[in-house]
Amino acid sequence: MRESKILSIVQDFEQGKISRRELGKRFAVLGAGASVASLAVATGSATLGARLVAAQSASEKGYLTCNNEQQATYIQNFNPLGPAGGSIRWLSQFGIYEQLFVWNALTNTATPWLATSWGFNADSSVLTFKLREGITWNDGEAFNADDVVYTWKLLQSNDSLAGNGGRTALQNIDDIVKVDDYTVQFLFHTINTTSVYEVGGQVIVPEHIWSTVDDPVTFTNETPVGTGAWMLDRFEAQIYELKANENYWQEGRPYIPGLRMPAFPSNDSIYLAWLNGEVDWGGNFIPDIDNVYVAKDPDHFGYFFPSTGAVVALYMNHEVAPFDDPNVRKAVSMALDRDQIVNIAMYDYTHPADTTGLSDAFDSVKDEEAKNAGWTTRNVDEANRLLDEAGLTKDGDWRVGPDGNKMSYELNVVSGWSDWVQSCELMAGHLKEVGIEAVVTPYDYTPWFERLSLGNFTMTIGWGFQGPTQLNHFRSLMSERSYYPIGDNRAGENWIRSKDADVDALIDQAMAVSDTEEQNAIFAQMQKRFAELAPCAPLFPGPMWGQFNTQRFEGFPNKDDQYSELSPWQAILAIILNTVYPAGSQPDGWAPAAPEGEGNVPMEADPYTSSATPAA
Amino acid sequence: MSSSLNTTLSNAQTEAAATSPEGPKNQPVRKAKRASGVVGLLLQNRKASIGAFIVVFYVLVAAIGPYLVPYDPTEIVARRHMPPSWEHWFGTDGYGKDVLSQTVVGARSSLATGFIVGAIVTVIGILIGMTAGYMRGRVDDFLSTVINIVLIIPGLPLLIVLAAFLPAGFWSIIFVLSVTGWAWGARVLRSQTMSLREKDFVASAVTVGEGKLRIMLREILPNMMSIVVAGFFGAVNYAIGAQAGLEFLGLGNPSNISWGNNLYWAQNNSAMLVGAWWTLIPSGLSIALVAFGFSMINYAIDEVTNPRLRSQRQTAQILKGQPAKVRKSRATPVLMEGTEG
Amino acid sequence: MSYIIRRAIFYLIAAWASITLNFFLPRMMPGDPGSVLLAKLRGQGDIRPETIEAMMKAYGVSDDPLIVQYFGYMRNILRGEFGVSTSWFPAAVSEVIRTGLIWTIILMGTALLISFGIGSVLGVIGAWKRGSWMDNVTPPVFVFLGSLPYFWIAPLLLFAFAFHFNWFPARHAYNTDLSPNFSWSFISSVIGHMILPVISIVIVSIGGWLLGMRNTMIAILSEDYVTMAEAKGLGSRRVMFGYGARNAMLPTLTSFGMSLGFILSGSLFTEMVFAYPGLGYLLISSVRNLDYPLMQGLFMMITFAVLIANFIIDILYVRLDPRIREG
Amino acid sequence: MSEQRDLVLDVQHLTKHFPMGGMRDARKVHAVEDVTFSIPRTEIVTLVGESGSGKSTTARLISRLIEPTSGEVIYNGTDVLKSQPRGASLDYRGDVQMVFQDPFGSLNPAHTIGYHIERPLLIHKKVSGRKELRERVLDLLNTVGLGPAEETAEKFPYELSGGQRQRVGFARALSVEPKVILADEPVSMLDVSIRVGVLNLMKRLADDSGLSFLYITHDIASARYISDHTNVMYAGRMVEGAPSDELVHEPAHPYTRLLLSAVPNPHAGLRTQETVARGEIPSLIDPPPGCPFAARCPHVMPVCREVMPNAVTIAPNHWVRCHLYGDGGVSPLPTAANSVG
Repeated sequence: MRESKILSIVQDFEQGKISRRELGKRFAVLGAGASVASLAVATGSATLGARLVAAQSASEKGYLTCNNEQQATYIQNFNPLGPAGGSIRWLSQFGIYEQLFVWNALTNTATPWLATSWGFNADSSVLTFKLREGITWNDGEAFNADDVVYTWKLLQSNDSLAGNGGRTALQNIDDIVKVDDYTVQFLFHTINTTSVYEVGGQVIVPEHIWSTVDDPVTFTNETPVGTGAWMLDRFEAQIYELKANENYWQEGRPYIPGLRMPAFPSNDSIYLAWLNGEVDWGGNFIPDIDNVYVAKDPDHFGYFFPSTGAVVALYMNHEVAPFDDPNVRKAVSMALDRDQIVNIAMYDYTHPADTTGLSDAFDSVKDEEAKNAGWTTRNVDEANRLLDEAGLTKDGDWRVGPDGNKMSYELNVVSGWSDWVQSCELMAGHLKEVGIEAVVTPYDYTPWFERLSLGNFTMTIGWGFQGPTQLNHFRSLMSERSYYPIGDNRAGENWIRSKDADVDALIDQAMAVSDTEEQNAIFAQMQKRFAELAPCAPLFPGPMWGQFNTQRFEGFPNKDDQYSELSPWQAILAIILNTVYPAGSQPDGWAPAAPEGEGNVPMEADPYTSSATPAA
Repeated sequence: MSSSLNTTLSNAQTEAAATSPEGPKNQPVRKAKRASGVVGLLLQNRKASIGAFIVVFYVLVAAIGPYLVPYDPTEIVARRHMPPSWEHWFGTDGYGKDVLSQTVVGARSSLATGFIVGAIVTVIGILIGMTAGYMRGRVDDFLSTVINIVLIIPGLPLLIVLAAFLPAGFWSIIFVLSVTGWAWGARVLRSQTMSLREKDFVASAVTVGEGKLRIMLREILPNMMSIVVAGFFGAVNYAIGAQAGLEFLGLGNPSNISWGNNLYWAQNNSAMLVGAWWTLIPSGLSIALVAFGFSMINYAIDEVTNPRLRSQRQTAQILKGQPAKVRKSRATPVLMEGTEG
Repeated sequence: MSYIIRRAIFYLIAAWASITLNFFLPRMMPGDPGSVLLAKLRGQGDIRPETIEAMMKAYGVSDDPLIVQYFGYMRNILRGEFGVSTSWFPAAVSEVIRTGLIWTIILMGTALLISFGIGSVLGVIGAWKRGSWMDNVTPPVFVFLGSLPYFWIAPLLLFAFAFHFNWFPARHAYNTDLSPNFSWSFISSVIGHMILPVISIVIVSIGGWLLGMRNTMIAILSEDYVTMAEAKGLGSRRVMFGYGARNAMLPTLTSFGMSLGFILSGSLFTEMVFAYPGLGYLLISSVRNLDYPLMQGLFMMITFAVLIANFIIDILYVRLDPRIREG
Repeated sequence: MSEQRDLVLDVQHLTKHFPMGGMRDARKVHAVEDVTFSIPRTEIVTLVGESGSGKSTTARLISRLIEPTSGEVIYNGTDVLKSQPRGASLDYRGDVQMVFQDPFGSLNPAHTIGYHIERPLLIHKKVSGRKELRERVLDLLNTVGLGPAEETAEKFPYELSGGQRQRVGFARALSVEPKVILADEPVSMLDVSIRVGVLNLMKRLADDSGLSFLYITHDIASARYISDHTNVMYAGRMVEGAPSDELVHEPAHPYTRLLLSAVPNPHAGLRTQETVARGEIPSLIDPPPGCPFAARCPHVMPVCREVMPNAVTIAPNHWVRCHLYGDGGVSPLPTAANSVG
């Protein structure tokens, strides 16, 4: 009976017969038990009703449901520059705010976006960007060079603003100057041509809004004004929705009216949503995806996991004997059965790494000789031979290390990172076969990372370092530039304490040339050096997770149309979301979003720099 | 969850001790001759027998099972997620490891954790509870404040926060569970000690010149054995459940084979989504059964030591054995021991 | 009155102890908040020291001596300031907690009331009909249900009823297409989303209430005044509830008070499994994200809730049971 | 203090106030107030009074189970409270033994009868070697009439009757060869039929073993039967003291008369009590000035409610604390009067 009373009270309220305060009172009269009592009776139908309503309204709006953040509730924060580690709503970057160009790792190309063309001058000291004309912020203001300069100055003057990569480039940049309304120049004090990717990837915020903000670090930017295809529609703790920007500068795009981002707090909840067909696009690790997901609706459910992510590797501390010996490292690497690791821990979503330690993103530029050095293929005999040769002879089942003790080491891993833990368990088994004991030791992330930074470890599994170019890879694993002695916790990348003068010389060369061909030739040299020294034992390139559901929307990148990765957390989401269309209504002449522009071309700086005046 | 159960059991015991000081509960199990006392009653109690059967079964599994299992639980022996078959009675898990072997070997870690924590918690509880209850005054004020604070600070979040800070591992979990788990026992033992120290046998021990320590350990403690034992079982239960919970959350050492980790891996491999129920049932049910076993024993201890809770059937059984008179009443068949004379 | 004052002093000491514990715990452990943040920032790539310093400042990590930090921390707690959450930056911890608090209270409060209600009634009946078929069967059955590991049974229920049969929603506190308001469709959605989590909690927690109530009730029923009431020829319902249950409630109330406070922490697994946006989930995610300020804020919240609930129960108890006033 | 009498124990102005417990509660329970009496060697002295009159507390104060608020306990000429401020010495424990009221509570249900008697022998080093220990135990059991001793030693308290248990209490008290035994209502919880046996045991021990007894009872008839001198306590104070026979035949204090009137007298036949008690025993919490018996006294005068009467000697060794006697304030102190002649 109570629920009918509730219903009538609620109706009264809705019809304006009673005030909110009165409403509260009447509920109180019904007593705390009201909700409980009505629960049993009302719900059967009510839930179903609510669900129907939900399905209806979602389809009425025609919004695409996607998932990226694992959250139970959202905080309304659309500050795309916020500090590292903070909670910024996904799609602030790349969806609402945009970049100068979009890097597509799969095709190894930079798609012009807010900029049409860019390039270095002859001595690589000035990087010039030509901006696209006719773009407006979604509040109607025009976008121009002032916004770009303002954004960069903002980053430069606020150390705790992370931006999205731009901060790294700032280390080499002296000044950012506006040349004219659609030309911006970045003046370098340290030559590093690979910075172009960091500069091009930085999202730009509007000067006319941000110049009024007191503290850009804690600014939550609740109603974001961007140049992107999406604008805020609705924000609730459990969901937020974005609607298409009707005045978007890419005419006709996007093809879909909006996006909904329900909060999925756990893996299980997102899995169930996938299986129920509630999600259209996302990037989740789903175990055994062919059986678990695709099999439920093979016509519409699909995934695309290109192996273009950073390479996961087994790292050995070069300052702990005997791992200072490249042959020992190679032997360890050869002991590993990568096929099994990939099969068991990674569900065959990827494949064993090669001897360059680079992912598939660089397949086209890999040196044949470097990539076939052979020490990432299982070869127990050769491993044993190399270990014997290094003087690590067996005493019973186990080998004896240079210190005279049994070769037994902790194999560090982050607790809870189950694919890594599983990989480590398997590797421990493989190493046992060559007489090395690896004791899998999980640490919480912080202590694990602390150990790595300090060099306080012997063996660990870890991620690789990847960027638009191969530079990061070699810089992190082979260069004195990233080297810190054991005990210095600044070694955020070069955990293994490795350095090679040859590689450093090559890095200098690579950073000075802006021609891609030329650069790649230098990187090939480094690959050879990597194959020779085996600084680590690369295991497998990381798959870039991405699933789609074509019941409602089509046009996602997939195995047959690999126009980009499918992962939703990268800049390429700007391409994907401007490419997908409602199922069954493919636009005429449909093609992946690719705004016009010349892209990377040499740009002479001199005519501009002389007349350049620093922007405010 | 199960701690609330222990709570009520312990409450009832405290109350029983207070209301029936001369009841059979003060007769500890000491000599075979006395087996007709508490142990005898327990043996006749169906609930206790069921509980003991389950617990003993699992203890045996933990003790000798690992030598009998068909496969190495860490070894990949078949394809992943194979349903139960003749080769693999409980099927294989998400990596192709034998679930039966994992369940059997897992019993060892789970029960070991339970018993170790149970022992530590019981010892701490005895030390602190008895000291507080016997010394009274400032010592008691201080200790019982500490006990009550530990009791009132929510355990589960503390457990998780602590487990998050410490390096993952068997002993970390033991430590965390011991730190958070001792206060209940201490509280119950404190109040029990307080009531027992008022007994004349304590006073008479004082007048013949017994020392404090000896009075606590030899005069008072033996009279609280049923509470100590029940508290121990309760703590074992708590530890097994909490360890599994922490491991399930990924806060344990996932390389350690235990029921909690088996479930953690099953969950990680989306056992439910692929319909691999056989990876979930054995470990989950084992935790439930062991907990059920201990709870039933405690339930029976409670029944046996608190005469009010004895059911009619048991009373009848006792009557068959020895002459006694029963006052017929709705709720409480009170057994009056005819020993006067 | 002196009893209440003594209790109040105890709760103040307990509050102080938990604040202190909360402050020192993370600072004693291997990963103190500062280095955690550092690791987190470093993990994001090559960051210059001045950047790190600026960020540490933004996150409120301090270099002051511990004792100075400690008093600052006390001051802030008393003002209700728990700092800035590092994983929800720039949101304040109190703001984050606010998003979850109401859902946890609604969900767990309902579950507690229901399991307490059903468990107590079953306990009363069991005690009244000692040795009956029902009394022999219900305790073991519910003890068994109570033995089921919650984190195990809850996902099974979720999978069966929310996914396989599709009877209930699988996540969230209400339908995401609705906005919170006082409409029937919203309220029914909230209720609908509560059913499955509530059932899961009730199943495992009923046994404790049942046994507690049964044992107390049995003790009460042997009291002379109950026999007297029966002898007077009062109806058995009247005796059972008016004399037995009413007096048995008192000790059970204490456990109820304890549970009331534990609502906030008990929700942990429930919210994780049913993707319910409450404090329990926040706690788990703060642990996973190593968000120490949030972790500490939640821990403080939960502890204070427990202390306050118990203090209220203590006061109620004095009103209900005059004997205790003598202390 | 009279020199011609050999006093084993001399209690002077013994007072015990218990705090009320509350932290801010300054009130005190005046359990024992200004109690003075003595026990000559080999004699049995009785403290008689209703329950709550403070007589058991007095015994516990003397045995030093609790510490008095003020007063002196002079044992063999030394004030033991002063000479052993941190609790009784082992020697004192050995010399002053106690037998408790409750034969069910005073034996530890966890230990055998043998253990109960062994412990004092070992603590006080009365034996050397296992064999002698065994012999002494059996000897003592026989002494108190608990044969066959071999069997009894192996039994647990619950296997004995109340009377047997009380005999164990005596055996234990005797084991250390004490000089004084404080017998706190040793027969009140026993069946009437077996009381005489225990009383006779006491009498025999006093006569044969040169022991002195403080016999505490609410039964004035048994006091007369067993003791040489009887002191009457009411509400924490002594109100009258006299040789036992004299006290029964010529009671002076209205309260003593009240006590006697409650004793069934076969010679007097059935008669209504002439002194009817009205009112309640006064609260011991911060009692008002004046005679504590004023509220119930049939002869109450206005002065009784205002002034505490002094002890007045009305016959040799017979004194009374009542306004009906003497002229108040000039009476000799009860100590002098109380020396039994």
